[in-house]
Amino acid sequence: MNADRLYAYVGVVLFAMAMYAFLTHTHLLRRLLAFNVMGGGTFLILVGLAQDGRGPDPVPQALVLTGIVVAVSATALAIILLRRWFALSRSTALPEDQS
Amino acid sequence: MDGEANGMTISLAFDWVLGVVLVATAAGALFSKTLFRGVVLFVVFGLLMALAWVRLQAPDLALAEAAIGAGLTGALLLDAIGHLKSRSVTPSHNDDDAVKGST
Amino acid sequence: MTAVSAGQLLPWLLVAPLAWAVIAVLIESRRGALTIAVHAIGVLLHVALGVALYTSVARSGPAAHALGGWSAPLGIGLRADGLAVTLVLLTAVVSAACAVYVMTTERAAHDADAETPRYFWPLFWLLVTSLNGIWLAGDLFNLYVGLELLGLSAVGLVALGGSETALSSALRYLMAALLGSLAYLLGVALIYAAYGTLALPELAELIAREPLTQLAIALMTIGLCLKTALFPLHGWLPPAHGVALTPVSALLSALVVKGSFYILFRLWFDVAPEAVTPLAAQGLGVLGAGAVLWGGWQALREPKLKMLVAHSTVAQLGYLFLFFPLAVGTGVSAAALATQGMLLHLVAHAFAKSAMFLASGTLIAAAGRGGVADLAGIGRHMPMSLFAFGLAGVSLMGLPPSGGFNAKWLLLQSALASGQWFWLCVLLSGGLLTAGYVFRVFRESFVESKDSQFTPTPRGYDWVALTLAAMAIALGLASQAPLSTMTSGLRVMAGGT
Amino acid sequence: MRRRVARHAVAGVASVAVGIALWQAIGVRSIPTVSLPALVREAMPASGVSHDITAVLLNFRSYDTLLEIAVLLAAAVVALALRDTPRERMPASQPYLILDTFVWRITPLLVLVAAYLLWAGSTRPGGAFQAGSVLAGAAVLLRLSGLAVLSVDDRLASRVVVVFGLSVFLLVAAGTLLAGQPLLAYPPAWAGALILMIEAALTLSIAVVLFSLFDNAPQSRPAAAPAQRGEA
Repeated sequence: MNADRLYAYVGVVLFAMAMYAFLTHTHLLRRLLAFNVMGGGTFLILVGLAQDGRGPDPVPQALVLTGIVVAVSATALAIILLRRWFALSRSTALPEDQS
Repeated sequence: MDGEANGMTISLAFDWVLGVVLVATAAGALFSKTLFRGVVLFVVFGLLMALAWVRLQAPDLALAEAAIGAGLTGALLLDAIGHLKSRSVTPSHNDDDAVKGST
Repeated sequence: MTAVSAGQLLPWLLVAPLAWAVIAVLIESRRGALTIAVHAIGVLLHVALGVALYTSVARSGPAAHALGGWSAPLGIGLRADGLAVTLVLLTAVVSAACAVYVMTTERAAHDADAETPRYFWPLFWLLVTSLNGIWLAGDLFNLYVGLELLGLSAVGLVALGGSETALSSALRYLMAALLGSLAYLLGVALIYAAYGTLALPELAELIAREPLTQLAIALMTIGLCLKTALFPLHGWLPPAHGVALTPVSALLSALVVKGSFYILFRLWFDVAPEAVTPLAAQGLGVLGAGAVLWGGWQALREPKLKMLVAHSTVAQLGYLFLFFPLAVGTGVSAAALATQGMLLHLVAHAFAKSAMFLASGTLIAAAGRGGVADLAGIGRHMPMSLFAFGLAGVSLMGLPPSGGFNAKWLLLQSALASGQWFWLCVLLSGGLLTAGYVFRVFRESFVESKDSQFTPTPRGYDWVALTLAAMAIALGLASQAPLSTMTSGLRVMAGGT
Repeated sequence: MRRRVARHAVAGVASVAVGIALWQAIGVRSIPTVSLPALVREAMPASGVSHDITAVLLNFRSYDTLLEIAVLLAAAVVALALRDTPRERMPASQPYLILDTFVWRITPLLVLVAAYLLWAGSTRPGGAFQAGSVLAGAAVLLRLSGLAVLSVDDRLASRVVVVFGLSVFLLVAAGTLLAGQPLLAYPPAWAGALILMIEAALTLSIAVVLFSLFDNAPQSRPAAAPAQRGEA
């Protein structure tokens, strides 16, 4: 197995694990963490599989750079909404997830 | 020839170790007892990801991951934890989600 | 004026709304006449561009534009076929109507307490940019960025309401949107790994029926269904669409959910018809049927007016998914009929639902409260709004003459042509449920009530809603021209999947 | 409780299924016939830069980047819209004293690093995003040490800086269209200069927007009444 392929498999494990966390956690910050790890897994799959021992491929690398900026924008937006929601409701989980 | 093959094996071994550590750190970040620990582990995870990008011959991504993935996202999350914790009125229930959050 | 080709026109549909987003940020602190004038110019320009592109493509066929001068797969292509330009025009018209509704509020804001929230306009223009970007996209990853822009600006618009429910709805919406885009992006990663390109026209040539491709399509399908709020992944939609400001609800239900559906359609029928299976199509059809019935049932029992309309969106989106089992693995004529029916439904629902949301918002503004029961006695005071609501309802129920009727008729014909009569039951019971919740609103409105007080609302509100509702009806009288434009050149029309 | 179990079961099945499906599918795929890296190499001389990723981001696929900046703007706008009103806004948080001296030493260094990254982008790893985020990181550190170096608020000046990068990008885009070229098709002779100009403008806006996303996060506390919320 080459290194690229190895990291693609790591990406698969990260994605599946973080997906489980995303679906089961109720604390919204934890779900955001899970979203970011899922994103990391996806990026590893994207670059790792595309290169797969054939040397660096600038296109998926550029795509991931775009993806990282999009992910941080989404995370920041979510945190802003969460903090505003918390100020109004004293809660860090969605209403249906509060025990 | 022999040395080159040795180098390959060593670097692949390094990749294996990094891969396992990445998964372990991510698991820690996702399922840690306290959220604070989770976020700290997430920052570590971001730095390890930067290392993985170096190994994938993607130095641009390593830089971006370290600065944005680990740095800024980490700062955003840590700041949010501080905020949610210090202002919380029902502490046991809301901020430290040991009960609700982890499985 | 020299003739501008459609290809040269294409990028302006992205540059213009994006430029107005920038302008909107810059003039945000100003209120009143200046804001209205600047955005009115933007809206007019956008509609003019949409009309010009539509007529040009309808007359002389599809157009393309190689961004940066680099042809795909190295660069990103924009492409405009009949379907894409119809949706561009639809976006221009519906968003213009919503913009006029907002401007009416802003003009009336001097004496009323209703005021457009700050930073509405930048998000509005970003939303329009992303929609145009999606309709015209020719590249899988570019569609991902477009989806994210669409999702984040839509979530932002929901959150602008600022209330506790607005924020929880926005957060729930954001979580669903993020999960959906990640599933889509993972699919993109797999496709790139297998084919080495992201350009849609190229992929259409290359894609084969192999496991990795099918997994990619499956992941993208799930992600897009989540974003389109297909039953049972629809939980985020009613609160988000129900709680948003009225013109935002109209935009979300009429256009935003169609964005992800459009990508799904392109994926299944333009890009990867070789990789999809009739079984999966039947599955989507069953979920669509579930949406029609469940959404209709929820709307029937919903106490709040705007939530009722939002549940109705869940049901109406279900009809779109009935298209899949009618078009995959069936004959040419059934597939063609289903395509026409689905596309007509998409457009008719956009008009009818935006009209219905705007009319509902006006009714709520007049009644001062949002419950269906609070409408008691409103029939006398707000005949125009109710009329618009009713016209929109006619199209949603599928009564003639309306775009909704023609669309459902075509779907029904397709079900008969392919011998799948059971979809008929779904179509019919969906229509009955729709009739049920529309008449419920009417029944309440005409209850005599002495003590209810109604605030007068600006006339402009009613005109906007009526215009949109009239378009949904007019689509029933003149379906042929838009249908032939929309379906020209689509692979599915020639059968073969 | 039953809902909780069901949720975990569904999530477990779904993620294991996705994981296994991916694991299996990766192993049996075919090798692509199209090679984008080769096409990139071929087109590099005409791109105006010599670093391939910068060429992809700001030339070959510049439209993606344009939309990405729009995504960033959307987040910044929501942050401005939901920002605390001056009345809600609390005085800057307690400075972390240990950070203080450290930050003072490191800030100029970070600014230099950012400048280097921006300049390096055209020939080697680096570019607007890395430079912008390093700058934003420096501002965040200053903010954490209690220094409000800048505040991205409703003032016109703030809003101008927020949209500056996108505006320059859009002006270049409109310019190419008005010259009868495809969107963002730079004349080869100017490509390098135009890309550097766009990148410089983007760096500034990216830094300010990323910092604003941090700084504008609402600080207002929940209403003071210690109401008992659903502890049962």
